[in-house]
Amino acid sequence: MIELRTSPHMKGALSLPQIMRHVIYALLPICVFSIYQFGISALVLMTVVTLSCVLTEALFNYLSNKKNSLNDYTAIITGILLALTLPPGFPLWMGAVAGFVAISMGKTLFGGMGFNLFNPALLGRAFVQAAFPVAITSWTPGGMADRFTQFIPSSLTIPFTAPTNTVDSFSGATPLALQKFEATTTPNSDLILGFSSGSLGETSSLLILLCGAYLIIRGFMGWRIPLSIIVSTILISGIFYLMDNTYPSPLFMLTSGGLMLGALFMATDPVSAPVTPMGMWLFGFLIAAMTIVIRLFGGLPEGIMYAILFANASVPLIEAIAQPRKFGQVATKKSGENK
Amino acid sequence: MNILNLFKNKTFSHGIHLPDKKEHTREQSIRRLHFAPELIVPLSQHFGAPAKAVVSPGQEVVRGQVIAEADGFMSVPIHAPASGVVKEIELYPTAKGPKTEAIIIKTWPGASQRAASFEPVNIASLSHEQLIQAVQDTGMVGLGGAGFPTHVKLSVPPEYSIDTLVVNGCECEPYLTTDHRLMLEKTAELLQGTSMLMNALGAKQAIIGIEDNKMDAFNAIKSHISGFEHIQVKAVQTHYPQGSEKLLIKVLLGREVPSGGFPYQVGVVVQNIATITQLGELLPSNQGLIERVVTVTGTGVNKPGNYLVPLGTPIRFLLDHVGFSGNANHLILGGPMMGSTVASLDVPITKPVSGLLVFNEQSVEKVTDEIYPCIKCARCVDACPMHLNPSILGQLASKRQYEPMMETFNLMDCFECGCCSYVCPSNIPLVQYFRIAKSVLREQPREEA
Amino acid sequence: MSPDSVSFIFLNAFLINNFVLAMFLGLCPFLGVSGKLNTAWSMGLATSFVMLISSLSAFFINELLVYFQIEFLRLICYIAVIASAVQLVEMTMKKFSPTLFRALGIFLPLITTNCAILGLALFQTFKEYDFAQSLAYSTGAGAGFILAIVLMAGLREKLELADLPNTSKGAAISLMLAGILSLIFMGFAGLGS
Amino acid sequence: MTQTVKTNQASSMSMLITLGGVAMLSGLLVVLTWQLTLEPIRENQRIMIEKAIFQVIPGAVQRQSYALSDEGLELIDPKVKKLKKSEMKLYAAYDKQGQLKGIAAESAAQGYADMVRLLYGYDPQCECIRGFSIIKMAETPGLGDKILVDKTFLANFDALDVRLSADKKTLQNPIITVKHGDKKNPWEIDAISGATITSKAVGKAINLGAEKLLPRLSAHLEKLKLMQTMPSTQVPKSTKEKAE
Amino acid sequence: MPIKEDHTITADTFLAGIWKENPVFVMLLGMCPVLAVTNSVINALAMGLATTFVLLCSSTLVSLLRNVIPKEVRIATYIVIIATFVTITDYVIQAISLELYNALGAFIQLIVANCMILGRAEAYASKNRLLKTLTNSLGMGIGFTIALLSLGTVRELLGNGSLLGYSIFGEAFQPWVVMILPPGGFIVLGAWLLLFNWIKERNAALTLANERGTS
Amino acid sequence: MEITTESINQLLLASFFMAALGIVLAGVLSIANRRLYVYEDPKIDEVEELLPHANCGACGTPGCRPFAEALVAQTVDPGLCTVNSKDMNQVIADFLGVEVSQHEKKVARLACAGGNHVAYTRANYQGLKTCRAAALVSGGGKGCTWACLGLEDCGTACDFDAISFNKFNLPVVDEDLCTACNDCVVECPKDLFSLQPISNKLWVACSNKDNMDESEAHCDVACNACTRCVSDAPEGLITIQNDLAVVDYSKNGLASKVAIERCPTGAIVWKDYNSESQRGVGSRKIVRKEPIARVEPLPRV
Ligand SMILES: Cc1cc2nc3c(=O)[nH]c(=O)nc-3n(C[C@H](O)[C@H](O)[C@H](O)COP(=O)(O)O)c2cc1C
Ligand SMILES: Cc1cc2nc3c(=O)[nH]c(=O)nc-3n(C[C@H](O)[C@H](O)[C@H](O)COP(=O)(O)O)c2cc1C
Ligand SMILES: Cc1cc2nc3c(=O)[nH]c(=O)nc-3n(C[C@H](O)[C@H](O)[C@H](O)COP(=O)(O)O)c2cc1C
Ligand SMILES: Cc1cc2nc3c(=O)[nH]c(=O)nc-3n(C[C@H](O)[C@H](O)[C@H](O)CO)c2cc1C
Ligand code: SF4
Ligand code: SF4
Ligand code: SF4
Ligand code: SF4
Ligand code: FES
Repeated sequence: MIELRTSPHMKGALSLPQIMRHVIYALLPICVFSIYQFGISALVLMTVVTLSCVLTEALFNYLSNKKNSLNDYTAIITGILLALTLPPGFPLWMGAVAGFVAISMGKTLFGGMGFNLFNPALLGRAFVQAAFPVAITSWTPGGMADRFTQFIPSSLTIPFTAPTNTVDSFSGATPLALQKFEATTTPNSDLILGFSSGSLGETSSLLILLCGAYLIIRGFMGWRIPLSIIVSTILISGIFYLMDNTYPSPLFMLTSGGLMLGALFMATDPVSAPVTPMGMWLFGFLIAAMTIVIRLFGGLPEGIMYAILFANASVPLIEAIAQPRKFGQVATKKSGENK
Repeated sequence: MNILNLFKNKTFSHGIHLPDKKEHTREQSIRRLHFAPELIVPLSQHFGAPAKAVVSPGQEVVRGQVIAEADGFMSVPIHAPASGVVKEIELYPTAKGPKTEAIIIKTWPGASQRAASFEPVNIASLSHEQLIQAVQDTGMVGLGGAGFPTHVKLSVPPEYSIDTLVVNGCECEPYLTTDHRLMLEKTAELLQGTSMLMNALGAKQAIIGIEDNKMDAFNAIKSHISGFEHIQVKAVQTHYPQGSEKLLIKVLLGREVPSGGFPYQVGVVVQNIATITQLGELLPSNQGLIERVVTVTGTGVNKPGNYLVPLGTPIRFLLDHVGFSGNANHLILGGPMMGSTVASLDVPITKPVSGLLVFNEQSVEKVTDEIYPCIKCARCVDACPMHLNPSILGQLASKRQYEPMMETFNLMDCFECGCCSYVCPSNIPLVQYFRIAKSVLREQPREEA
Repeated sequence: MSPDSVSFIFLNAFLINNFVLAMFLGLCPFLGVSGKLNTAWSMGLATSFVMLISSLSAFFINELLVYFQIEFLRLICYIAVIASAVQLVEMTMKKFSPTLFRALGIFLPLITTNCAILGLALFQTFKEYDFAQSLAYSTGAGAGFILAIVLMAGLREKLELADLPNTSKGAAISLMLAGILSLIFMGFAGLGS
Repeated sequence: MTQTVKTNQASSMSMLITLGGVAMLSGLLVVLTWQLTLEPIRENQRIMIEKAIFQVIPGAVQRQSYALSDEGLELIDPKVKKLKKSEMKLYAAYDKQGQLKGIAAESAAQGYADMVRLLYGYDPQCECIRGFSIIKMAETPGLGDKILVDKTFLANFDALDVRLSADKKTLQNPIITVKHGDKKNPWEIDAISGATITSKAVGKAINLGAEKLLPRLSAHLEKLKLMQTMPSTQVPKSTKEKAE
Repeated sequence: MPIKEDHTITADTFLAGIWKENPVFVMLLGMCPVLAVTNSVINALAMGLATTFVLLCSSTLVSLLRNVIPKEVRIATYIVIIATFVTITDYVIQAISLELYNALGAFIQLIVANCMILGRAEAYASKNRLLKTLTNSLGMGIGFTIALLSLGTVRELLGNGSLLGYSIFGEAFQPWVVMILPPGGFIVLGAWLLLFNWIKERNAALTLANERGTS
Repeated sequence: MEITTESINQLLLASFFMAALGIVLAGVLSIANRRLYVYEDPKIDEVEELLPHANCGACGTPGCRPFAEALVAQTVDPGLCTVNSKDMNQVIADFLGVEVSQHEKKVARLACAGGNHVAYTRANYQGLKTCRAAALVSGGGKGCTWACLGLEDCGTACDFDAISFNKFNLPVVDEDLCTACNDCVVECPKDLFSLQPISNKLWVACSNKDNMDESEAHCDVACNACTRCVSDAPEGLITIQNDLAVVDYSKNGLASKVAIERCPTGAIVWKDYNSESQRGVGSRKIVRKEPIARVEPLPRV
């Protein structure tokens, strides 16, 4: 029988699962580097968090009789990205809690994929950061000799108990904490290549940049938000640096902490970002500005997570003022002249 | 957005790049299709009031004879596409859906087709009003797709003056090659029609805009153009929907037609290649529009090509002629981006139809893929040539919040080009949503009144 | 930044210890009137205006009470005076600026019984703020209220386009949203220390 | 509140009477309650303050309140007297024999979440801080509130050096908080790792208080050596004070 | 109302406040104290009792005076009455325990602005006889207290590992600090509401299925 | 506690202060009251309380509040509210001291019987599952261009759950629940619904304007304009317009079942309130009991 369809009768090649699949591909090198640096603890933490996300998604699908939504791969992305923002020795059970919260409170609550107002991975992290502030600020240095044979002790903490024998967290202080609390600067080369301590996936800015560039070039991800964040960061921290060079340099700002990971993989989560070009520029600027304010004047060494979440919350307001200028909007004057 | 665009021909911002798929018919010169045993001539083939039939069942008609006359200014007459006898005037299905009145003509066998004789007119001697009347008498409507009566377009409100006639040779939709062939084969008529219309409009110049995937047509016109001082051809980048008049004007002249307004407001009239070529042929000889070139292509036909089809030919006949492979089940009148599917093979070819695409099972792209929620990826926002926000429009439409769509998000500026649906990775049928919304919104004032 | 400085007091009430999201004040209007961005904005404006008024009246009433050494009547006097002050404002507004009244006036009676207003007055007294500090405190609190309610309203408006599961419809989602916002505002902690 | 009213509006008089009457009634009730609860509340407050004072000054069992101002040191009854802006309140604490054991005063600094308000105990003998107790704070439980329980952190206050400089105008070494494990000098506070900010707030508060208090106090120390008593009755009636 | 006043007291008069019209879970009134002081069970209990006390006293007075108070000064009078009892409560709590008083902070005084109490005064006490008002207010107060407790229990248990100050999970338990922080308040209440919604949904689905099954 | 002059003084001071405050505030309020005096009939609130708050507009006013105002002004009568129960309307009438007039109940009725067991589909519509969308795509695929598409727009529009769909995808109106709010009439893109007084029992359940063969080619129950009903019914009650039988309800009194008996397709029916419509004995039997298979459109998103 003849089929009746509505135009257009052609379809672009990109599909949602395909985009998501490629995001996972782009994350893999970062995961591999992280495992290289932090050893089996990293591998197991990533597995546990991702599994927790996927199982939570499946559980809620089951509870609400929804059709299977695992095949869009977003739960896996959430899991991987969430894991990449956690410190290497983070107790596994807390990782599982983070995954559960990310999917349940960050996603299912709002109706699932596409409707979440906040970046689920970051919401999961924000929750565990508030719930277990000590564990999430205990950093383990990378490159330890026995990392492939032994777990970081705190990883294996028994569920619902506190990690007991934390490694002296000082040896693993992040570049940002060192900068903020000790006024010690980490060499730029370490920051760029990733030989510093920090969350699983945030250490190597260069690698993150390359993986993000792959997504942008293949058209799986927009370029405005990352660019806006990077440019705004350079500008704002540049101004501070020029005023008083005890403030960290723009390069340090850019390459330390989670800024790169946030700019390329988390602020770009399409669902929780604005859709309009102008909105994206504002969004990026807001993230950069808030990150720098928290880093320089706040109580915490790092601010990118809160900055992105705050920007997520502001998206409706941003979009209210940043709708695109429709075609033919100003031309009315011209026609007047023509009369 | 692409940096490479800097080195290419000019284009507008946003829009999309489509595979052009024109290779099957590009090289096929126009062939004449013979007459179907029965022609179905709907009285409404154009934008505006339907024509009024002036023949009655049983009456014999001669090819080219007026069989329905214009019902007011916003209407055009209809001419008999073939000699024969009027069988009936009854409701008949059309591509749009609702049945409309159509004159059914039983044609005489091909050999005895005889044309009504016409006296040539001297265009130059006509006054402006007479010229408009003459254009209306040809029954000419926009052949580019909208079917807007050409003479109405030519009667520009007196407060505006036209300086430029833009000839739309973009043919930006994939698969279609009618305009391309016409430019190659009827270059002289095209240029003649252009200068005629320039005179009619009092335009100082005319620009023929051609997408740069048709450089042979560009060169052909270039080589004929010497006699016509004020006509220029310009190549524009192949970029969908370059052929939309607002965007073409923007690219060629840098003028932006105001939202909700018409090209004449910025001193421009846009006509399609086919319209002008036909007019160039018909007007001097005082004839009516009775046939048009249609691209028939797609995976479902054996002999794709460009056919000169008498208006009113049922699709079934056309398909039989070009040989259509059995399981073709997807027929589109027009291009793949904006054309509409037909529900029945009895639907006739009418004036605005520029193509018939026939596909067999699922060979058209997988449109029925699973629909995901909008992920706000902004691809549609970057694609929309009208700079709307299809993402939010789509979300509002899915919640049936039509008023804000119109009031806050300019729904009415959407010309349904389909770019947004094309790029949406979530497969959201955005354009369909917008059509529903527009149809609801259009009904509303009527209800309140 | 000195904790007593006017700018820190403002920042503190605005972000760090946001009245709604960290101090739990004014939740009823925050949850009740945050359905639409436009109304939320008006409500926010009206509330911060009333905050200013009540902070001022509380400041002077307190001087009076201290003078008579009857501070124990503070609560009663505050609430009664604030309530009437608001009503007076409402009346004046209606008489002299009907447009302003239409935009803000309808919210005024609602705001009287809102604990952010009373809380502001009480806290500024407990903290022994002087006039300038009270002013900074009340504007900061007002700005913080506007920020919170406008963010909330934007999010809730956006949620109207989401396929909310039935379970999370209604007040539950609003509270979770407030929780998330509050979680986010924790990022401001320690600012300026 | 009263947009919709019945046609039969109440007379203004009845409104005045009702509201006035109810208000008067409530004034009466409140004043009675206040008078009835005054004593127990004062007692509660006294117990609380003394608990804090004795905690920060080891060995103390009695105390006396003073107001320190440019005019000098004045014995006060803290329950009655309102301090002026220029006056600082301090508590002198004594052992059973009435020998001065130390001096306690309040101070505050911005912590992680909000102000950290604390009472610190100064020992004039060793010119050092002997301890502190928190009056009010909102630091993160489990993190910021480690300052109350962390043994190494509390060890900082066994004898935190607040020696005055030669000219008795400032501290010789301002108290600073250093990162965990870096303490080298007796005037440094070894921070709790993970709660550096709160630790710093404690240091800042003590430094702030000591800087303000000690230089002014040094002239009057002698006066405090022995416990004094109020010239009037131990616990004067508030109303009497007011009559002055 | 054209419909006659109804003076009969039914079980529902009392029970309404506890479940069907629970001020917190259903009517979302007086949210500020609910969230602010429920970081421990004892605070929650104290707040619940204090609010109930104020509610009872003020409803009594309002109900008694209901025919005397002119409509125009109604709200002002109610506020003054409520504020009186709140002040009294405030001082009594100070006299009982300063620690408790400090923990509850200004929220005792903010009971004045608790919309629930004014709402009850306006909607119920001013229209009904004393006994009925008292019954209803008691129900409301208990409902309010139950809600506070249900929040306080979860928050203290998870956030501190204890109940009423007694350690439940033992030393090694890792407290979920967020629960006693502001976000925890919102989230726990939200979670309770989600749970109730879910149960309601499921019951509705079950009854529907049953009806389908039988018919 | 001892009673001293101080405590008495304090007592007096506090009481007077409060009394003064109370009086000042009451004064302010009473002035405010004078200024803000706006008369609004309290009856309006009370009547509104008694209305169902459906704001459906079936009564002809924009919503329940305006209706209440109109009721109090006695410009309309309570019976116009079709959502409220009769008893409740009586309560309102008693309260206002007026009579409830008897308005004849109207219900929505569908001028189509072409379920997908009798009406043929010539093309598969694949797109959003809404009638309006389908109607925009070449009319939606049913052979008869006037036919009900069965994609449930009317059911979604009805706020009262009065419309359900039978297994042949045809809307069925529960006439008890229908309040004649007009929503479905407005919603249907094929304009198949209209509001009919329940005394209009003779009903043409077809909208096909094709002539004889053409109409029967697409639907087994189409009106094929055979004119039998016209001749069987009293003069002028039924006419054929555009190849479709039309009942002139101004002559409704003449209607009887006779008109339907010889209808060959059963397009004209007899519809009693709350019961299935009856087809004439002469109409052809509908043999098919299962819907003709069709491809499901996309889900209604
Ligand atoms: C309601 C309406 C009125 C129009 N009026 C004019 C007109 O007065 N002058 C004119 O040049 N074109 C007029 N147009 C034609 C449009 O400008 C345009 O050429 C036509 O709709 C076909 O364009 P399209 O194929 O891009 O849709 C009108 C079109 C519509 C729909
Ligand atoms: C999205 C879109 C694409 C269009 N593409 C073409 C095209 O490729 N070629 C063309 O001649 N007209 C195209 N049109 C129609 C033109 O806008 C315009 O109506 C036409 O050129 C006017 O000429 P006509 O009246 O002679 O048809 C398009 C319209 C739209 C809305
Ligand atoms: C939820 C949360 C609560 C925190 N609470 C405190 C706190 O109460 N006191 C504090 O000093 N830092 C607090 N912090 C700050 C971090 O622990 C900060 O990294 C730390 O104080 C500085 O690191 P360091 O002490 O290891 O150098 C908190 C952080 C988070 C995320
Ligand atoms: C470029 C890109 C970035 C993404 N970043 C995130 C992320 O930071 N966190 C996350 O949970 N999901 C991320 N996703 C996956 C997906 O968008 C996300 O799970 C949705 O928010 C779920 O509705 C990303 C997807 C893409 C395409
Ligand atoms: S169909 Fe409309 S909204 Fe979509 S891209 Fe085209 S103009 Fe924009
Ligand atoms: S392209 Fe589709 S998924 Fe992306 S924003 Fe637009 S509508 Fe949403
Ligand atoms: S009656 Fe109309 S709206 Fe209802 S299902 Fe049929 S076509 Fe759709
Ligand atoms: S929508 Fe139609 S069926 Fe439903 S109540 Fe209104 S008129 Fe009746
Ligand atoms: S209880 Fe705080 S505003 Fe209602």
